[in-house]
Amino acid sequence: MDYAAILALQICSAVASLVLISLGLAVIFGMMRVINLAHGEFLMLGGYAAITAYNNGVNLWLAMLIVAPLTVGLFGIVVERLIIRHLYGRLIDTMLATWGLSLAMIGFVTVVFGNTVSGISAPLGSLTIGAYRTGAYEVFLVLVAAVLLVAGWAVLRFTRLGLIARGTMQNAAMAAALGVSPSLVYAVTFGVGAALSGLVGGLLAPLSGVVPTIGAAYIAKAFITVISGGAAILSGTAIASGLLGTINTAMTFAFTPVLGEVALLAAAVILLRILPQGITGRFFQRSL
Amino acid sequence: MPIRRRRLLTSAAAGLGAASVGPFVIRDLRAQDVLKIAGIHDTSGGLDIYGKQMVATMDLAVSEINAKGGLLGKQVKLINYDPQSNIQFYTQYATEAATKEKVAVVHGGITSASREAIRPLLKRFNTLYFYNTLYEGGVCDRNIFCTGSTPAQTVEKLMSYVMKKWGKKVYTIAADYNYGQITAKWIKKYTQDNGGEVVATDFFPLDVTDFGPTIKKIQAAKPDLILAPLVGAAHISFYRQWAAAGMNKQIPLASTTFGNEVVITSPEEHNGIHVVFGYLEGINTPENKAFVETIHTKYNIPHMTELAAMTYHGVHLWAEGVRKANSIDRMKVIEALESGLTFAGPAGKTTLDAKTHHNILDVYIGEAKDKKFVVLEKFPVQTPADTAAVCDLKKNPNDNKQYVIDVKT
Amino acid sequence: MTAPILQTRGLTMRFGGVIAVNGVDFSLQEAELRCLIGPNGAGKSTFFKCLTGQLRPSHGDVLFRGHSIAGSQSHAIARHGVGIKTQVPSVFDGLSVRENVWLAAARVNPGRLADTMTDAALQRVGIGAIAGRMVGQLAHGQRQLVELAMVVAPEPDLILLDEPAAGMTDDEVDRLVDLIKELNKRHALVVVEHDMQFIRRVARTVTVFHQGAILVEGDVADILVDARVRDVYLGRQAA
Amino acid sequence: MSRLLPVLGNIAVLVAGLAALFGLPAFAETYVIINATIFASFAILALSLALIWGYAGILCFGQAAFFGLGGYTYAVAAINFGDTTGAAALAVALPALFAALLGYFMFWGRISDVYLGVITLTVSLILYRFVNQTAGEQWNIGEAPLGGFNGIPSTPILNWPGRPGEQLAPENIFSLAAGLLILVYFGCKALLATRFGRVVVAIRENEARVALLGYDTRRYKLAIFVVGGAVAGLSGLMFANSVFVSPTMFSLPVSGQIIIWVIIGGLGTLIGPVIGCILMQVLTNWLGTLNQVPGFGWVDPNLVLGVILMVFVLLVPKGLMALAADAVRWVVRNLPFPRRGKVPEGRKGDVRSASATGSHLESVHTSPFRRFAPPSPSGGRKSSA
Repeated sequence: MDYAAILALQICSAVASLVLISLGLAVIFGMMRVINLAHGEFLMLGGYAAITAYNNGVNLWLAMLIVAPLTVGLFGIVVERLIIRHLYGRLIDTMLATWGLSLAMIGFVTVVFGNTVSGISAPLGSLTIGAYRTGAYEVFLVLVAAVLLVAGWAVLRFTRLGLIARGTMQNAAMAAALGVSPSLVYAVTFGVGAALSGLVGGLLAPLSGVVPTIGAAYIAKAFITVISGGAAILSGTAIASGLLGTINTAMTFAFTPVLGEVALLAAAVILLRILPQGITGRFFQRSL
Repeated sequence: MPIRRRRLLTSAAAGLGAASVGPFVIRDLRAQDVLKIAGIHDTSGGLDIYGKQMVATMDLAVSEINAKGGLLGKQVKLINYDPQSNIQFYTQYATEAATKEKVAVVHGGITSASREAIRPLLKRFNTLYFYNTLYEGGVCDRNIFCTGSTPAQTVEKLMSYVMKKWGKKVYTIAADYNYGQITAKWIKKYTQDNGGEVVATDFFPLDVTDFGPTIKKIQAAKPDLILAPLVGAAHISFYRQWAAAGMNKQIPLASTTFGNEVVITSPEEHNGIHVVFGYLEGINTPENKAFVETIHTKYNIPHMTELAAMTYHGVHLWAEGVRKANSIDRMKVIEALESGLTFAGPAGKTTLDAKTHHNILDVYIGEAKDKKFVVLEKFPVQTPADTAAVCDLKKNPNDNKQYVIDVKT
Repeated sequence: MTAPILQTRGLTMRFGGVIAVNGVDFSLQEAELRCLIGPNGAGKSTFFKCLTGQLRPSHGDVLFRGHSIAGSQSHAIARHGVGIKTQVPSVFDGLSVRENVWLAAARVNPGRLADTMTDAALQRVGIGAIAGRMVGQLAHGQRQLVELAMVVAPEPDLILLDEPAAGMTDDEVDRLVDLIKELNKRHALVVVEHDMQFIRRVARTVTVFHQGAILVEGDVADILVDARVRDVYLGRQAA
Repeated sequence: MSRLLPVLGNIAVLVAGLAALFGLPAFAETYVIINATIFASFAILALSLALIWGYAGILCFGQAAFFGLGGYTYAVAAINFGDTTGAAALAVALPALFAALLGYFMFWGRISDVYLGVITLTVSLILYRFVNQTAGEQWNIGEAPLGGFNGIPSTPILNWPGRPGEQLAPENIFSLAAGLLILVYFGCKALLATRFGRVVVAIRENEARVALLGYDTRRYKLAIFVVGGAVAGLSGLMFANSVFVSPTMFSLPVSGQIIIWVIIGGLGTLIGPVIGCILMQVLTNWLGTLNQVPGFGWVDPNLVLGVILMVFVLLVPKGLMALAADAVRWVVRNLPFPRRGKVPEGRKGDVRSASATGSHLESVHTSPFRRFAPPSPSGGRKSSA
């Protein structure tokens, strides 16, 4: 019984982790049809921002929840102005340019911080479930993923900002019709996507630590999850994460971590073959 | 200046790939008066955390040698190459060092893969090679000297120490590559030798960062202790997640690889982890204290591992060989090094073993405490028994391969 | 009466809740020339796409010489001898005019014969003078002619032309009318067009589409004075 | 003149190639030859992507899969067979077969654009993950251990056909690699000049139209994809002979670096990616020795590569070849002496897109004028009406 509970928790945790690492990428892809291959480095930057702030005496929660998203969000807006802006409509070119950005960020952070930075310990201590112990912080991250999804849905559904965003998702010209310049929408979107990545990067720092190359561990999974999910930002990411995360955890428990990883990748390939536009490209087309 | 211009012309004429080196390296024009040696260490890319400290200790060793008047009346000039954690560049730089710079010796290589990339090349080009990293053992080749520790030297001592202290049920989580696979076998062997049992062994590719499922599997297995030969930046997540689950207070942990991780993790995460190495910064000798002080301050390296210390020992051992041979001729130096040369330095007394070309060294069991290692016990003069079981270069001087040591369990 | 070259039975194309083509029964005789008219959004282009395999019909059947081709791949349908000029010229912008037409000719004719066919098609459409130009740099009307030459080159049995006259100069339209008449001697044609002048010059029988279904079908003279047609199409356009 | 240009270009490439082929082994030092061998094997890899991306419009994000497969097939087969000739043939055949399976899976599923990129990327990651965890003994194939992360350091060097044990010297390996590079280059040129090649280019331009003309585009895409896979396998074989095989051959950075070469050299050309590849190799090689120059120790290779990639995508999207062509044209136009007959104004554009590399089929098809086009899910470098 305890084991079943811990297994369920582990699946939730795996799904939440996919949701978290994909969300920033999904926002940018869903709204702008831009694949940001520097996404992993945005997460990395969030981690560095949180740790640097913390090491300089900022409260840990403040560092993770405020400093990290703010830093990366602003950085995202700068990137949008300097690079992305010139490449709209050229999906492959944006991928290449942001990939160049990702290399440059790795190099730059290595030069500034070196490859060694002291991490932060995970706060909140541990939880006991029957005979098992697990990090309370892990549970906290599951909650954060859920809150982000619900909040995202509420914003898109009920606010004027959400209306503009939904309009842009359907048709870029719609934003103009609503009296907002598409260029502003894109800048804000990219900023929000980047800020989300920064937030997640900050939140993950206590668990995975930060090194300049940590982004590589995230980008492929995030990329695959977002594309498998399809164009709908929230439901696409949630469904794809749910599916892939469950497969990964089940295979990891049953066999080995490698097999779990391979099963995740293979599932994504088969999924894309069956649904070439991603899950929400076929089903739930009207969802958010 | 004329020399340099001619160089430029020849390389331009060579066409393809000519610009790859050449004019940008500032060369000492009195080429006849220096004795060139090369270091190939990754100072960028994923392994730079190790490469940088190895470059620092190598530089220190060379400058010490030069301060005492150099070798054979010449100053030693160190040429550093950065293969950027990319095997392909090892091949290119090793060839360049051997055939273009005609160096007397190459020190370098961090992973076993990088060593095996350049070992055959350097043998073909008759250039002596020192590999200063702890590794899985088994290399048998008269052209190479391996100064790092191997599992038989370290795991035996560690297992008997920690099993006496903590219990008989062992759970192993190892990096999924040669070193991890072989070390896991040694762990199993010595666990059984000490009357215990390995309840499970899990292997993790070097880029795994999520250890959640494993931590739960470990709890289900209820071992007395964990042995963790994990490697690299991604695997550090294990120690964080282990501590976050509060497990570090429940089940004790020992490792053969937890080195620089002590700087990156926090004391709450790493206090109490037991390690075993051929060198620890906490070694309490005057030589070591001075050595640590210099590296920390002059080279700005926050923490050194066995790799850095053995690189320092390796360069000095080679220098001893050159002094004894009174030549940089490769065979003469090899014969001198085979005569049981020793170097006493920060890691204690190290002696090159003629049969295996591996290092006979002192082994230290330590405990991580507040970003440092405290030495718990020292085991002097450990011989490379694993490699010795498969390799005898006295008998078979033409041997040239890495044996996979068959560990009987 | 001989068997029709093209026949559809209850052809229906549904996009989500929108029905673009609704139960169309259409029939075309060998060597017939048919004009298709109807207001924007009447489903003409969707109808063409269903015929050529660019869309898989939701219901119904398409018969080419009695042989069902509904749901076949585009290339398979083309191999039966169906050529189409699409509404927006679908050409190879990065290639020269000659290469564009050659690719069409080379599908059915090997080697030198393809070159001869290419020259013939270029002459026939009257674009021999610009054979070396890159298609991406041509005016809209010229691009239409390039695509027309591509359709003509392999000599298909059934030719579908979707708004062929759009963007053409008067001279070009004159040549197009002649070409269509000449083609009709040997091929069956279906022409979609908005330009009523043009329809009057080429059409005999006209089919009117409205809201995805056939509204009325008949002789051009009758259709153009039909009150219903005026209401849905001409009337609306006038308004 | 316009007919003469491509011929002159081909002759120039051939002369440069042959000069390297025969000149280097005779005059250069060993390290130059070894480097050049690696460059040549990578240049073959660059050609494989130049062909399928630049001409067929198939953006494969996992070209490294075929590269690695070629290398591993060769190493495993050579260790088991003793003689390397059959192993070399397998090293080309197996990646081609794998490309055929993968291509069938993708093209018959009508997968294109970014989705195709994700699938190829994922497949290469699966192979990478798999090979990376083969350190255990259960993964020995016959005599050959797959070796996991460490790869197969004892990869045998090619021997003379039929004479096992008589290994080729480094100079021979270089000659072979350079010879194959020249062969593959002109092979690709010839292939593109055939009907098959023209149809493939037409598919890049407008796949729907090609289908409406009656060509089964899936077969053509599959065929060119298989050719690309075989060429990448060949490159893996030569790389295995100049370094050795390890899982990094399958890795994302390798796939990515091929894309960088093609972008920098020029998409839609063959010579561009070869030059881009060699330039980037020389550059990264040089960066590794930089730390010896005082004051340059802080230069991080990643930083430099990243900035270069961004600059090219933003400012030189057509690549170096087009840039060079523009430069040459500028010089010609501004020559002080009068020319016979001026280029008529109306034909200028014609010259622009056609002469980047000298042939119509080689025209570069990226448009720098689409900067503010609205986002579209397909987008990319393919034109859409």
